[in-house]
Formats: sequence, structure tokens, C-alpha cells
Amino acid sequence: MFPWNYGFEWTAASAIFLGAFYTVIAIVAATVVRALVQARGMMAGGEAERIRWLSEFHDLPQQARVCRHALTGEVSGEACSHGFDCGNCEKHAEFVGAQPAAAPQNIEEEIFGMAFPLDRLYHRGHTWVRPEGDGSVTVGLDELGRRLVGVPDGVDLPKPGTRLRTNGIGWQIQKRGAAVRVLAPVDGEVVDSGGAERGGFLRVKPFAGTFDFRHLLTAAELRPWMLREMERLQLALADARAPALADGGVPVEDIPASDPATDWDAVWGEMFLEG
Amino acid sequence: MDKAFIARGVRRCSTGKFVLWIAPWAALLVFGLYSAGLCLVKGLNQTNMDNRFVFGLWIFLDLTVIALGAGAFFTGFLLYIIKVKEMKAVINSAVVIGLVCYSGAVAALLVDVGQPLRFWFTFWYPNVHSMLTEVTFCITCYLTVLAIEYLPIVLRNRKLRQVPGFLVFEFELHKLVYVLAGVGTFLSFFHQGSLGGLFGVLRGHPFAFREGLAVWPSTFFLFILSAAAVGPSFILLTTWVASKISRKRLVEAQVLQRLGRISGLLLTAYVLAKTMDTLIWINRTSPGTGFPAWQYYSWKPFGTWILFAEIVVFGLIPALILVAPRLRARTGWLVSAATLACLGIALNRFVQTVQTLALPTLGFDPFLSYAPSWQEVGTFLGVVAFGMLVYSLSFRYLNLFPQERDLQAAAVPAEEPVLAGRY
Amino acid sequence: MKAKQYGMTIDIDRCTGCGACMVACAVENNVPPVPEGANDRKGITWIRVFPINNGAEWPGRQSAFVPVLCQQCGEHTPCVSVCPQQAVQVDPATGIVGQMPERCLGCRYCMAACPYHARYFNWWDPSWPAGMEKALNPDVAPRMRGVVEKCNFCHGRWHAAKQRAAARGQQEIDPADYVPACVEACPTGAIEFGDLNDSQSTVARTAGEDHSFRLLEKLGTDPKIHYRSKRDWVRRVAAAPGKEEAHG
Amino acid sequence: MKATRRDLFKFAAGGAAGLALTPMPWRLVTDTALWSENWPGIPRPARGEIRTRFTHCALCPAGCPVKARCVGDQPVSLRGLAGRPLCAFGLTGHHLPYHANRVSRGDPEGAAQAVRAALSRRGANESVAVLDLRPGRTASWTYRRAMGALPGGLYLAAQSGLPAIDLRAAKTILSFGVPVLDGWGTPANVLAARAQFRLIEAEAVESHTAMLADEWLPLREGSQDALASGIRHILTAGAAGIPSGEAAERSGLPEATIVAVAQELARGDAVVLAREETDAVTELNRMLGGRAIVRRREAPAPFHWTRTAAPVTRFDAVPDQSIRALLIDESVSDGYFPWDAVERKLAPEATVVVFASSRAGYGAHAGFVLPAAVYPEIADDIPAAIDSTAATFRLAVPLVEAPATVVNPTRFVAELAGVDAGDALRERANAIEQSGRGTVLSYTDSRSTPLRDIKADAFWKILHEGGCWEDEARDQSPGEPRASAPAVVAMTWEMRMARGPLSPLVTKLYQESNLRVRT
Repeated sequence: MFPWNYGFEWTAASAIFLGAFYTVIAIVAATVVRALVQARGMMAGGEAERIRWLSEFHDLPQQARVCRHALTGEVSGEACSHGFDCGNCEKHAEFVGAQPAAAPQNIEEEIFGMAFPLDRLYHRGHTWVRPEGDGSVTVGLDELGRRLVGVPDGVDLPKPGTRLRTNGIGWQIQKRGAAVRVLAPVDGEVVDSGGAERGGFLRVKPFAGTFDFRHLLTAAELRPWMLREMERLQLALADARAPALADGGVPVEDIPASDPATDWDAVWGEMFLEG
Repeated sequence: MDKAFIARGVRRCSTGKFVLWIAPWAALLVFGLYSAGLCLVKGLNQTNMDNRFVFGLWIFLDLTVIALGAGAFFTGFLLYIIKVKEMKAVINSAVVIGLVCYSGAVAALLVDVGQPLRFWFTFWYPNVHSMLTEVTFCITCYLTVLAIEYLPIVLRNRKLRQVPGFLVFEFELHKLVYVLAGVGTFLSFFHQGSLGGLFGVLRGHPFAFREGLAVWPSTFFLFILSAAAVGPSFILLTTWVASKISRKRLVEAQVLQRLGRISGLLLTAYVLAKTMDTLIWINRTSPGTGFPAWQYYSWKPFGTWILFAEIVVFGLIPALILVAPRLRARTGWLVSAATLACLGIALNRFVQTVQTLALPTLGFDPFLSYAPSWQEVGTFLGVVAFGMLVYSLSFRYLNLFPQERDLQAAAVPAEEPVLAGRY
Repeated sequence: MKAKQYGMTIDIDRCTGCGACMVACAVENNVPPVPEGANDRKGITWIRVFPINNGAEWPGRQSAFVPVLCQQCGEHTPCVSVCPQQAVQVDPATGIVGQMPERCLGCRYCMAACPYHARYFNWWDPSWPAGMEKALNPDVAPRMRGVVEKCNFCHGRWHAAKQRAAARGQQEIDPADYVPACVEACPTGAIEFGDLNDSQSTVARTAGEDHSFRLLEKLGTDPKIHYRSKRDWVRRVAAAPGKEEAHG
Repeated sequence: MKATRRDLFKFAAGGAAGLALTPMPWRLVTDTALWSENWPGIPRPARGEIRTRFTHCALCPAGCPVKARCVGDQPVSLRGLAGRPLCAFGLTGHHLPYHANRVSRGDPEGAAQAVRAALSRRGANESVAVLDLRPGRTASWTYRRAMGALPGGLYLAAQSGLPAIDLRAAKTILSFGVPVLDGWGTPANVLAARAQFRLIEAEAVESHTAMLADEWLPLREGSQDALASGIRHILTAGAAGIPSGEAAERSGLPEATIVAVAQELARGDAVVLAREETDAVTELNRMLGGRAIVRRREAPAPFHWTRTAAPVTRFDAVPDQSIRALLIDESVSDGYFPWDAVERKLAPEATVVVFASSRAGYGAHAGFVLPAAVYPEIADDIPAAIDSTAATFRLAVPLVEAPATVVNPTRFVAELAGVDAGDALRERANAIEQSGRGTVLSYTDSRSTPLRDIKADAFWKILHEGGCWEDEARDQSPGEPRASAPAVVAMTWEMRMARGPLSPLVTKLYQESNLRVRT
């Protein structure tokens, strides 16, 4: 193996053979080392959350990844390839350019007996973002999300000063021994939090300047999205061998309470987009 | 109770059921370890091998599983090098299969040598002209590669992924996986080949001896081809078996068909090459060494039927089934063809090892037979059990079949969705 | 100093199958007695005498004995090229194929490669009845379990002869001074030993005689053991590859 | 600070990496390799000064000269002299002291008392006897003297005064199962003469001799006499024996073959050898009257021995149930009687004492088994082989010291009878020396000198340092083809395998090769 070992000869054969061997070793080692180095860099750069989302997004089932424009029927049903980051999706830019979101007529939309105030934007992870006057936003669980969790056993809200990343972990809700993680809808720093009994809400101020809301759903997209979500909920529940929703699928106030036997962990995972 | 480890959105049997499933395999593994231990402590006198039958069940096992494990490198090659997207559905499973086969083979080899403590001699004082050196180097390297390829799959486990570092490393490693796939292909190419060369160079055994290119006898290339041909078949087979046992749809039908098609095309090529090689051997190589080829087949039970079985029954027939789209489309045909192909490779390796050693060379040699001792069989079963365990555990806790979740969602009888057909 | 090509000629017509060569070889090279459970396929017999016959029944029946040892192949020596760790090497000075037990991994690939089955594996650790180890040959180290060994023309004797020659201040070994144990033990002098390169030597002469042949010559391994027999059937059976008549 | 699991992992990883950089792991692997070369149980051969010593092989009457290569005093290999090679057994003689089933201890005192008691209880026509399985040696003389001195003492042997076979005088040899080419007589002589005689081996199985014989007659088991008298019938033109047709019938050989053999024997200088000598064979020999059967003059013995020695009684001549006490010297044997034959001669509750080195013999049946020395421990002379026409005197000089427990059979018997045999070998040597006959061959300088030119001491010295005396050749008087001999089984290869003593290495011949397996 080494020139100083017994019986080693500098022949063409040994040169080729050992050459190839060492090359392979080198390449493999280099690959692993590079991956490690890169990973360190990423960790240092606080990219962990983004990457977590990307890999979870990759594991999500097809119909959870449907593009928002597919929901509205602008394009035929295809999956998003940007991890719901419409900010750098040229297609999205085109669509928005084609018809800018019109201002809502009424102040609230009622879907399946659930109220969705239109003074705010919605995130695919069932959170809403309400811009406040001072440039900060309030973040909270949307109605379906709230009903999905019902009365939480506990909520771990991030302390003020925590830096949130879009699609990173916003906060966690304890219920039935499972930890449901709620995706953060925006980048920003937590300034205040509360409302544990209603699933919790956060007050978030942007890192710098203003927020980017491009990836959030607007009023027009709300209904189609919710329809799809209800379908998914149906499937998830059926999948979890739970009885279909009461009366044509109007979610009750506390869905888990309606049927304790169900594998709610799975349902939550499905609905809160856990990979 | 182990729910926290099982990926979201896939269904797995209860822990109790799973324990019941692996318990017998675990027992078998323990028995295997005991047998192997006997051979290591008391020496190879525990086996029924002898000075004429120097290789037995174990070498046959090694050659066979390594051929079947070729699916790992070949699927990787298809997916990452020539971008056959369907392979994404089975690549993880393929990697696990490969890891299982190769680690099993290496374990068996370590028991098989007389002085396991000296395994590193081969690396320290390599004789670069020996096919076995090539095999040893390539297999150990490739096993490392497989382990590295297996790592990301493990790190994506639901529990482990919660460690941010793991996920990020997995993410980064996955970006570079094509490099590993390339290296793996290179290594596999050579060790599959040299496994064939192992017997092809045996000038002393005209039954196995073949002429070839440069330092490589024709069996070198035949083994590469056959391994590449059967690898996908084996992946196909294991996937099918896994979905039958777990009663789940794991991949879309066309994935299996694609595998079958690839396997079929290569198998056809292999059968042609093998036939040509056999003809050359019968008419030139063998007579050249003073051995008329017919005499090999004059020893019962190894009549010419074995040649026929190898080339036609287990070669041509599955090849034809797999290349015919209409037959391939029927799961029954697809699976049985794949099975035939895998059996064919096993038979070929059997002929290479056992028949070669059984046939006499000297005029006054007897024709020998050999039956493995229970210690050999035990070790053999231990390797099989090891494979089953690793695969079962991986199947339960890791995401071997990315399509499973979607297929499962699709399979759910969604009763009248609200305002159905609205879009 | 001119390179030697040590070789043998074995006259099958003179071999009585007494087995003295096998025993003498075992004594010389400290080959252990057979352990419990060994048979003729697990035993260690560096030189092994095979009884052969012409396949006929009485009165046509004829029998003979063929001693087979390592044929010390000169060309593409099958065992050398296959050994993964250079435990087998041909000594250019003597043409003897040497096996290094302390280097051997015990993979047995060389045994599979040898068409003459002249290589033997230590399936057991060597063991002798109590006290008998006192009678071991001091010039040869016993081999451990799990390694391959074979005839090396009594390398111990070659070494000793070399030293004696050196003591006499000579380069060359006196041919009479170096004779393998089997040659020395053969009661009928059926085995001749010497330097095939030395045209004066008996082996060089007898190897060239008619009726002399080598085992599986067509394999092209150029064995240095030459056999002789005046009986056609012996040459036919002994030299034939495999069996030449079909089997049922 | 408190250590988390993470720290533990880090530590382990770091430790492993660090360890890999130290020489320790590498050292470890090298050591395992070294250990694998000489792990416990693999003996290291003793080294030391290499000496050469001479003796004679006492395993059979061939008494081949032995050149022993010794480390210090321990023989590590044996070889023959030029033209006097050793057989497979002789080559491994130096292993025999260590053979597995060796008799290690016995009860000499008890045995002696038992024999004395038996003597005192001896009935009128009962006897106390020594059975000598290798007659014709000095020890045999001692036994005869002892038995001569004892009341009712008998000296028993298989055969007495057997004629010798002069192979040089034989043109045709018809052998009934005698392993002529497989250890019979003096192998060197047989090989030397082989070219001159034609060998017809009549044997049921294809033994080595049968394989190598000029002709093999696969006759039926036990049809030896039929064939013999069939041949006689042909030679005497029907005057004696059974018709060849019947002989063919019984032996399973074609009549033509028998006739052909008969004609071949008729050409003269033919001799018939048989493993079991029977009247039919003897008659055939007498009729052929070949010159090959000669009488051999025995080596001189001291006069007072011959005067007091008991006669040699043929074993089968002893009346049944008449032996009160039987002492069997099995330490060396050239043949043996099946135990039932021996048992028949014993009186009820007879005392049987066996001197043996191997448990595989009579020991199983005897009341007392006394450990005897085994070659190369024994100090004894070796009688002339059946094929040597002149008397010889050569010593088996001990190469290895016998264990303290062994009993010397001759001394035991001599003491029993109160005969002084302390220095029998020396006395015999002197007697020979006084006769001044023959020549002495010294192996050390391979010079042969007429005995008369040598002093007694010098003669004794030569005998001990490797040398032998051979009687002068004189015109042979034809030997008397003897009438039927008792059913003694000649020492053949198979018998050695069965009764030993045997070096474990001989397994090479019958277990690790198919050389000696009948297939």
C-alpha cells in the first residue's frame, strides 16, 4: 500500500491500481468534508430553519404543495417548486402583474361557518398576519387552525427578541402529548406574545424596513384555499379513521374534542404542513 | 410507542406486531452469530470445505448477494448520472439493499478466511495482479460509499431530523450525492468485474478459464453486465415483496415497469454476450487447454441441462418477458420474470464456484461433491437474517419510498368532498 | 552465480506406492498428524501418492502409483498471480515456488487456482501427542491454523546446504548436499532431483527422455516435475486432463 | 458546567480521532498478526547440536541400518544407508515412544508373585511357558535358558528353524498372499533381486504386491490349497492333488490360467510362499524342489546356553488347557496367534502376563500387562530375516531412554527362573567373536573387516556405534520344506496398522491419502 511496505514495486500496474484507489479515497473524503463544511456555514448563517422547511416541504404530499394559483384555477393543478416562497417565483410575479389583488369588498368572509377577517393576510400554515399601525404585525392562528387545536394543553411562545424565519418554527402548541409546531408566516423579531388560550399570537417587528408579504394569501385566494384545506382535512380525518365532519363539513369549535379516538397527531401534521 | 420515530403520513403496523415480525429474524441472527463464532474460535475445520472444495456456500453467497446488490449502484447511476427520474422512487430502498448485501458479504468473507486477524494484510501488502485484491479494495471502498449514502436516509428519520445540524448536513450531503453515485458506479464496475475475473483467470481450471481483454477475462465483463441487468430486477422484486408484506402501495406501477424494462434490455444483451462467450469457450479456449468441453458435462448431476437452464430458462425467457411491454404491464409476469432473472444470476454464480471446484482436472482425480455443515448454513442464514432486520427497521423508521405518502393519500376513499367538482 | 531450475523426474514404473516419501516429507517438514475428523480431503500431504489403474477388470487390469507434489510451475504459475498479498513467490535463484505461511490470509484462492491440488490448508491448529514435539525437525517452523502450505523442495534443507557451502567458502551448493526428503527416502530411487538448467544433471537428461511427460502440460504452466513411464496406459491416464472416457 | 449528551458524543468522536493518530492502534494490529503466527499451542522445535547416531531398526527382522539425526540426544529424523532404505514405518520409528495408546504402568511385583503362585499350583502335566513372538534373538536364548531352569517350563514360538529363502536363486515365485513387495523379508534384498524373478501373486484382494506383481491371480478367499494341489495335479500328471478343473471351480480362476501357472513353475527354480503354510503348499514346494529354499546356519551362542536351554516347542504342539502360567513377550513381534488359539492352550484360571508397549495387542486379555520398552528404546539384537541366507548379528541400540516404569521382559523372566542374563548380548557377541567366522561391517566408515582381525572389545564397540556382523557365505545346503506350520499371522502392513505400535504420522498413508484404502 505504501512504497515502504515489503514487496512494493514501482510497476505500472501498482501505480495505476494504487493511484485509482487513492483517488477514490480522496474524492469520497473530499465529498464528506465539503458537506460538513457547508453544513457548518449554513448553521452559522442561521439557515437551519429555511433548510428544515425546504426538506419538510419536499416530504409533503402532492396536494399539500399545490401552487396558490392552481387553487384559484389560474393554472392547472401543479405543485409549488419554491417552497411557498412566492417572493422569488417569476410565475407569481406575472400573475400578480396580470391582475393585482383587488381590495376586499367586505370586512370578513365566512367559510363553512368560520369567520376569516379580511384585514389580514393568511399563511398556508394556518396563521394570519395583521399589519399594525407602527409597522409591526400581529401573528395568530386562523380560525380553522384554532378549531383544529381546540383548547390547547399548553403553548410555548417565543420570548421577545426571538428572530423568526418565514416557514421556520413560529411557536409550539402542546396538545395530547403531541407538540404541534406552527409555521412562522414572516421574517421578523418577536416583540410581544400572548393569547395562549386562543392558540397564541405574536407581535412581530421586521428585522429592517418593512415586511415582505408576497408569499401570503390574499382575500381572493381565501375561499379556494379553504376548500382545498377542507378536502385535505377530510382526507386526513378519513386517513386517521375519524368520522367525517358533522353536517356537511362545518368544523365544530373544538374538533379534537368531538372525537378523541382519532390519531390527531397525524391530522395536525397534515394540516400544519409538517413533513 | 415508537410513533415519534415513524415518518408522518405513512402508516406502520403496531409496535407489538413489528416485534413479532422481527423476533424470528433476530433469533436466526443470533444462531448465525453463534455458528460464525464457532468457525472463528475453533477454525474452519467446523465447515465441510476441504483442500479440493476450498470455497463453499459462503463464496457462493458472496458472489450472489453482491450481484443482486448491484441494484444500488445501478439505480444511483440511472438517477444521478443519466437522470432517470422514476428511480427517485426506489433509490433509498436500493441503497439499503446494497448496504445489506455488501455488509453481509464482507461479514461472510471475514469468517471465510483462515486468519481473519490478518485481513489488513491485503491492503498492506497488496498483490495488484490478483483479482481478489481488486475485489477486496473495491468492496471495502464501496461499502464505505454505501454507508455514506445511507447516512442521509437515516438522518431524515422523524426524530433525528429534529437535530438541526443533522438536517442541514443531510441537505448538503444530498447535494453532492451524485459524486458518490459516480464513485460507486466506478467501484462497482470494477469489483463486479473482478468477481467474475476471480474464476475467469483460473488457468488451472479450464472449466472456468476464459480469454479476454488485456488483464481481464471475458467473465469480468459478463459479471458486470449480468449484475447491472439483475440489480434492477432485484430492486423490483424487493419493492414488490415489501409492498405485499406491508400491504401498501409503495411506488407507482410504471416505476416497476421501468425497472423491468431496463433489466430486460440489459439481460438480453447479457444473454447474447454469454452465448457468444460460451461458444468461443467450447470451440477454442477449452480445447486449447487440452480439455474437450463435453467432458465437463459428463459428470452427473452437472449435465448440459445446467448450461441450458443458465442461458435459456433463467436468461433468455425473463429477458423476453421484460422487454415485451404487454407482458411487463402485468404484475404477475413482471415479478416472475424478475424472480427468474435473480435465480439465473444465482445459478450462474453457483456454476462459477461450486461446479468449477467439483470438476476434476487431473486424469486420476475424482469428481467431488460437497454439502455445507450446519455451521456454514447457520452463518449463511445469519447473513440473510441480518439483511431482513436492517431492511425491516429501515422500512419502518426511514423514508424508503418517497411516493408512499402520496399513494396512500390517493388510496384513501375520499367520500364526497365538500362542494366537489367546484374546480 | 547461474540461476537454478530445481526439478524432479519421477519414474512411475519404479514407484511401489510404499508411501515412504509421504511419511519422510511429513517428518522433515513438521507436518502434524491427522486430527480427529480429518479425511483424505482435509489432510496435509505435501507429496501424495495416488493409486491409478487402467480401468479394466482382471485379467486385463493394471495398476500403478503416481506421486503428486507441488509441480513448481515456471510459467504463469497459477498460485502466484492470484495471491492477494504476495504470500506466494517464485525464487528466481532456484525456480522454487515459495509459500510464506506467516503472510498468508487463508483465503485459499491459490488452492482453487492449483490444477494439481498440491496445496494444503491447515484446517486445524497443529498438535502432536504429548512428548512428540521433542522429535520435531529444528530447521522447520510448524505452521499455524488457517494458512496454506505446500511442498517447497524441503526449503529447510536448501537453507542448511547453502550455509554449509558458505562455510566451505563456496557459492554453489554441492548437488549431493541438497536432496529433498522424499527423494532421499524413496526405496526404489524412483524420484530424481536436480537442476534442470544443468545439462549434466540426471534430471535434465531423464526429463528429456521418451516416455517422459508432465501433468496437464497443455495448461502451459511449465511444471518442473517430469514423470516417466514405459506403459502407454499410465501415460494416457496420468497425463490426461479430466477423464477421457465418458461417465454416467 | 454540566455535560450534555452532545458533549459525550463530541468526546467520544474526538477520542477516537486522537487515538487513531497515536501509534497504539497500529501497534495493536501488528501484534495481532505476530500473535496469529505463534499463538499458544504451536510448539517451537528444540534447537541444539546436531549429532548422527547409528542403530538398527527393530520393527521387523529386516533390521535395516538406521542413521539417526539427533538434536542433542533426541532423534529428530531417521534415514537408511545408501542402498538400505527405510520403509514408512522405519522412517517414523522415533515417534513410537510417544504413540497414544502406549502402556505406561503395570504391576511387576504382582505379576511375579502371581506367576510364582501359579508355579506352585502347577498340576502334574501343566506347564509354565514363554511365548516368544520374535524367536532367534538373544532374548529368545534367555527365555529358553530360563524355561530350561524352571520345572515344567516351556519355550513356545511360532516356528523353529524356518528355512531361509534365497531370492537370487528363484526364477519364479508363486506367492499366496505374502506381501513380497510390501515389507516382506529385507526390502532392499527384494528390490535388488526383483529384476531376476517373476512374481505371481495369488490373493483375493488387489494388495500392493498384487498390483506390482508380474501376474495377479484373484483367487477366492480360502481356496489357496485348492489352487496349490490343482497345480500339483498338473505337474504330477494326475498322480496327486485335485484335478485342475475342480481347482478352477473352487478358486474361481480359469482352468487355462492354472495350467499356465503350473507350466511356468515347472520351468524350475520356482518357489511357493504362503502367508499360511499348509501341507498342500509344503508338498508343492517339496515337489518343485527349488534351490531357493535353503537352510541357514544360526549365529553362534555360548555353549552353556545351548546346554541348558529348553527346546523350542512349536506353539500348536502344546496340548490344550495345559498352560498354567503364560508370559508373552509382545514388545517386538513378527507375527501373532489369534487370541482364541492362545486361549485354547490355557488351563482354567491360568495366569497370563503380557510385556507390551501398545495396548492394542494381547493386553486386552491378560491378567497382567507390563509396560515394555519400544523401539528405539530397546536394547536387543535382531534375528536374521527370512530372506537372508547367512546368519547376522546386529543390535538395536537405544536412541531414546525408556521411561522408568518399563519392565525388561528378559530380566523379568530370568529373575523368575533365577538365571543370570545380565549381560546376554555381550556374551553372545563374545561367542561370535570367538568363532572368528564372517565379517564385520562398520557403518561409520563403511568398511567391512574379517571378524578374526578384530578384538572382542573393538567388535563390541563397532556393534554399538553402528555396524553388523554377517556370517560367511557357504554353499547352501537345500533346506527341508517344512511340514505344516501353525496358523501364525505374518506381520503385514494391515497387521501393523491393527496392532501397532504406529507413528501417528502414518495416518498420512491410510487416512490422509487413499494410498492404502481398498476402493
